[in-house]
Amino acid sequence: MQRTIQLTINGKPRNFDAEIFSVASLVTMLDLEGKRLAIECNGEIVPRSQFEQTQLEDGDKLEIVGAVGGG
Amino acid sequence: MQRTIQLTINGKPRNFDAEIFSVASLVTMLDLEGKRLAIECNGEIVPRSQFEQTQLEDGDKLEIVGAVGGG
Amino acid sequence: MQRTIQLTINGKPRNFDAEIFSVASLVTMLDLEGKRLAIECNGEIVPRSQFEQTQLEDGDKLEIVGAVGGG
Amino acid sequence: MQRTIQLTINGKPRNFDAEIFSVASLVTMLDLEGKRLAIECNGEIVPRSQFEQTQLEDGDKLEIVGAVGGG
Amino acid sequence: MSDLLKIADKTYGSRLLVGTGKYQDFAQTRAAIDASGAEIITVAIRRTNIGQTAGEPSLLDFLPPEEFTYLPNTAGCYSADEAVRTLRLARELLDGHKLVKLEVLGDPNTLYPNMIETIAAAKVLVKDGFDVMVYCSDDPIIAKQLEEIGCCAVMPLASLIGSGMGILNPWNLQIIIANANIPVLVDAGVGTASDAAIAMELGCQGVLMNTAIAAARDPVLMARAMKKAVEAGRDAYLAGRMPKKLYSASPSSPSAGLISSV
Amino acid sequence: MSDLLKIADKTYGSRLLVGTGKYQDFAQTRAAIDASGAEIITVAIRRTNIGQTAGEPSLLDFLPPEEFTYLPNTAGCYSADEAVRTLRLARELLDGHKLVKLEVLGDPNTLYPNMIETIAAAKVLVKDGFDVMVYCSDDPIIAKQLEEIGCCAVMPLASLIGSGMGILNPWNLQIIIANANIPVLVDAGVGTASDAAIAMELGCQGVLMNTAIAAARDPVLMARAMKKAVEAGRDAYLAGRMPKKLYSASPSSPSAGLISSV
Amino acid sequence: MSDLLKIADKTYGSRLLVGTGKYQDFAQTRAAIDASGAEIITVAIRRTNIGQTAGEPSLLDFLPPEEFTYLPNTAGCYSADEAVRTLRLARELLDGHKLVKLEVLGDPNTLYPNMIETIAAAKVLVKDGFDVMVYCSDDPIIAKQLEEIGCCAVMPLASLIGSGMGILNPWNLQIIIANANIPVLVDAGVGTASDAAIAMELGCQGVLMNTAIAAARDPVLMARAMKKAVEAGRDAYLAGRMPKKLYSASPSSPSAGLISSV
Amino acid sequence: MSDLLKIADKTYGSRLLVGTGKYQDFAQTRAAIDASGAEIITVAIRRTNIGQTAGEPSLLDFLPPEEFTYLPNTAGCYSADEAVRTLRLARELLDGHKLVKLEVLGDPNTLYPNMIETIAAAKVLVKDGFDVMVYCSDDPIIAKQLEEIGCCAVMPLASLIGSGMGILNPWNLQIIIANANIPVLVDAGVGTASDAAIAMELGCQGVLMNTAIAAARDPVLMARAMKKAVEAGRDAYLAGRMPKKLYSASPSSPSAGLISSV
Repeated sequence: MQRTIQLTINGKPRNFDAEIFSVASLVTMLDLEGKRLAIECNGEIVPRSQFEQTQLEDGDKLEIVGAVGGG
Repeated sequence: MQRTIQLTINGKPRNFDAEIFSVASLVTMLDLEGKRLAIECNGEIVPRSQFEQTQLEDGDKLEIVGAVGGG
Repeated sequence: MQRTIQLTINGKPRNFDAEIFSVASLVTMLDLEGKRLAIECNGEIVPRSQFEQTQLEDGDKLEIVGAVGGG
Repeated sequence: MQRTIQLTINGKPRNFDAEIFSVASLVTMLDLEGKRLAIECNGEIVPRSQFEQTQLEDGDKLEIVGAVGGG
Repeated sequence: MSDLLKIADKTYGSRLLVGTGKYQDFAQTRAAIDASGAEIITVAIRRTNIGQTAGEPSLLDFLPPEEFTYLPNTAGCYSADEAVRTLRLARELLDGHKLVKLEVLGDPNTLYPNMIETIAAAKVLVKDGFDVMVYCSDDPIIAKQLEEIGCCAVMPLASLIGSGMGILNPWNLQIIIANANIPVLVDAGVGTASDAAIAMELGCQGVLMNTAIAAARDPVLMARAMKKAVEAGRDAYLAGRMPKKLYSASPSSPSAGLISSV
Repeated sequence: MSDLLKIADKTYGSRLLVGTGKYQDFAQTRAAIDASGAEIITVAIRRTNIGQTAGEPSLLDFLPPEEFTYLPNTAGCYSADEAVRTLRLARELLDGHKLVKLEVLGDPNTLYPNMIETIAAAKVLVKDGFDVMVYCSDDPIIAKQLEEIGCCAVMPLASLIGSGMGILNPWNLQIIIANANIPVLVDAGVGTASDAAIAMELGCQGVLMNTAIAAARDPVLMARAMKKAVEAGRDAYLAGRMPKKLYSASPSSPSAGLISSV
Repeated sequence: MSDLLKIADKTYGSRLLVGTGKYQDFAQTRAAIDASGAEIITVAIRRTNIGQTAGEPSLLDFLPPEEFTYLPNTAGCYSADEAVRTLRLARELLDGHKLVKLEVLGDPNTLYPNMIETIAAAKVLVKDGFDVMVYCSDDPIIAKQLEEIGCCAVMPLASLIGSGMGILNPWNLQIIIANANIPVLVDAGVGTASDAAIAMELGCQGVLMNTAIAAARDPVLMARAMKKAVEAGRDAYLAGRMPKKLYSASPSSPSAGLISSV
Repeated sequence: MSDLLKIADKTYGSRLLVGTGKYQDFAQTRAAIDASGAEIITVAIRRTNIGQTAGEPSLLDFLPPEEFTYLPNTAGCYSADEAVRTLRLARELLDGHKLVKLEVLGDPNTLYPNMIETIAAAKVLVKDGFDVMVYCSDDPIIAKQLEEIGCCAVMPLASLIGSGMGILNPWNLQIIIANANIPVLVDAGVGTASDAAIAMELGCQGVLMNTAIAAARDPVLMARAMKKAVEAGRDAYLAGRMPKKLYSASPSSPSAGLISSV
């Protein structure tokens, strides 16, 4: 049977059924590929170059941000 | 039969039946005796000292004024 | 022998020996020909068109003005 | 023969020949008795009540202050 | 004390002149005027309400002309003629009283004075023997002309009547004061105590106000505030204020004798 | 009257606090302070002049601590440490007196406060049991932090010490006052009477000044002016001023009952 | 662009009018005027220097009347009569030119206008067929009277001629502008670029200045600054500024979507 | 021309920096920014809207980072920690971009900066290699401390964010500018064109604004006004304004050569 993990993304908990599960695949899953964004995992920046290698674990807190209009 | 005269007092026309008719008697008639006031007849001041002698005629325009609160 | 007349020009009295003596000839005499100026004689404007016809007489007061820098 | 000690008082070094030498005796020596003042020795307040007991030693730095006009 | 306001050869201890309009009732009017310490009070001249119950109290019952110097005004007049007629009635009304406030308005929205009509009226009134305190714009040239006509005091506005905007152009007031040989009083526009103080600090001889007191939440308390503010401003003017400077670098406490760091 | 200034559980009738520096002599200092009606007076702490003739009079002879509430300050201190040491000496000097004015300067040209050092000192002094009235910038956030630290009063500047520029930023003061649960007093920058009145009209609980009085041509008269100005401003604040409006169109005299043109 | 200044049925692209006095030389005058972009330039009428070397260059050689709209003024006149005579001479001088600037001064110290004489002169000049742009005080009633007399533009002062004090009473200007059916231009008192911008933001149709440019350290650069400032102020007026509010509580960046603390 | 704004070793032709918030849509944002001529534009960092339709346009599509210098800000942060994390995310987002605007707010009502937290964040960010343009109060001492910490520009407020109140305390700005060795830009509070001109006339190196443009009735026209106003103010500053004096007595037209009365 299949494992599930829970991630908190931008403040909202979401469940994923995950084998090998990287930040890169999350980005794909969330349909955010190609978008200009930055990701923080548990308060630490995840450099874009590390998306592939960085594995996510149950309970991880992620912030996925972009640039918006502001003064 | 009796003569009537019309006076305009403070902008309002009023009729009086008048034999000999002085400013003094008008003041009495209007119940203004003892009040602190000043009277102008056809644009000319009528000094209080002249109230007795000053006869009113039909069509005279009178202004009867007093002091009120103002800035 | 020759007549002299005195004119007051811009506040200063000046003597001229004059037969027939017009504003036009005065302008020439004062070396002001071609200059952009306006002339008042005894408080009355002398239109440029009248320079020839306008005869000057002893005692005339003239103002000869031009445009200068101002705010 | 007699020991001398040097104290720095309000920034100025002064020499004293001293047997038993207390803050109280210093105050007397400086002719400051009865004056309203406060004393700090090496950065620590010396309460008036401690003037007698507090012995001074060579090299001590003292601040003796009073109240003056100020805004 | 000897610092008195002198107008038309009469002296006054108070430099605050107040109006008598816009109060809840005559009792409040009187209470506020007492609190203000004013000796000169303005009144308006209006048609007597014919047929009013004879007994009805009048302003004069609460503010006896024996106790106060009345200053009848021409509020509401828009022409020299109306103003002159109004003040002649006032003089008759007040038994030959000569001290008056001339005020000719220019339009009902701004209540800004019409100086052309004001000048015309001032000439007639002065010739007619009145002591004319004249409400005017803050135009220094016209203020001087009013003095030359023979007015006994010029009263430039601080800002529009009833606006409470305070002193909008202190520079013009300074010029008027510097050039005047008669008392300059600020009339109209004062909104709160500091406005009155500022007027006096500029060198005005007095301040005339009505709405600032009558329209305050607590008119009597504001009247007291105005009394103190006018006195404070006058004292400050006489005391000679310290110079202004952006950088002072001059502490109030001595720079010497500081304790040294351990 | 019941409108009292309350600081650290003690009440005062006067809302004017004055410094004791920059006067010609002690006699003038005393005369000016009497005229000001001040109950709280600031003093500086300085090294005693060793070897001065014993008999020489001191400030305290003219202003006995029994008659006035002394407010020792830290004028001239540029670090938290100096300020704390100075006030500990002051407390010893004044027999355990707890009420103090904390002031840590940022530079000798502007005498603008160093708020970082001021906050550091305030923390130590409050823990140490002092009642700290703190001189500060007009930064509303820092003023609130000083309240949270436990200061008993915040005293933002009106403008630079000794500048006499008056209240440069009334809007910040308004915010500080609106947010404060402790007394807000304006300290520094007042130049003349109207400045003090404006501070009080903004809702300040009091005003502290020194140069405005001491550097006036006539300090004693200016002291009296300041007393009245602070009272006037306070009264005006409590009385509730009339609203400001550019256009009033509301004359002080009735619009009805005007005489008509002939 | 279609936002043009219209005076006496003629339109102008530039809303900056400049004087030609007080410059180092004619070359600088020309350079500054070019930098200002002004189309209307004022000139004074003065006695011709009799006997001057015929060849000497004149202002008109540097500023050909074909290139600019001349606005002859009556600077230096203290009576209606002098002003009228001066402008009649100007009209003759400029071949029947009708557009003039009327200015009658009240005294040589303040250079404040004498509005009584100004009104008298305006009546004569209008009847005489001149297009009168009139320099005036900021008295809203008199400004309206000048319009009714038939002046083609009113030009109230911002502050005294040559003072550079800027706009001392924007409230009066607002009233003048609100009531006017002819162009209102600010004349005199502008000291720097922001002053000109403020005048335009108030709704003025244009600004006239001389000293602010000629007396700047670098007149040509200041002229360029003034050109931009007048345009900026006009654009801002047309764009409709944001409302002022002491408290905004409306950040420029979205309040939602903030990252949460770890 | 060679008068360029230099920040962190990069130069810019425009001294107007603008925000990108509060516009109707991205098209208007772009149009306004083009009209403003700004080269540096601020952006906020916010959570990506997960699950938004992939195709939806983003700010960056309208304002390509290749065309503009992005200035990511920390708007909405109330602690040093949030601010630091936000800017580290920004740096990652913008491929190692180092130039940032630090802003730590003190409370949500006034949006006044919390200078204690701002200083703490500035120290971390400078050590971390950021080029920090820091939004700050107008406290001259703290502004100097931020320079000493290593910020590349200090940006004191003119007045509260979004208030449009203009420059409330030009005197503090003057002191900050006089003491600074890094660019001083006014940030927040500008409401209309003249405010921006005044900031530049004080000697600021630039102005940053958002609401004044975005909240105008016509943002694009106001953007153009602001461009001209900043240039006008800068030119005026460089040109050196005429001195201010209450009395000038120096007419712009010659006093000699007047015609004499008949």
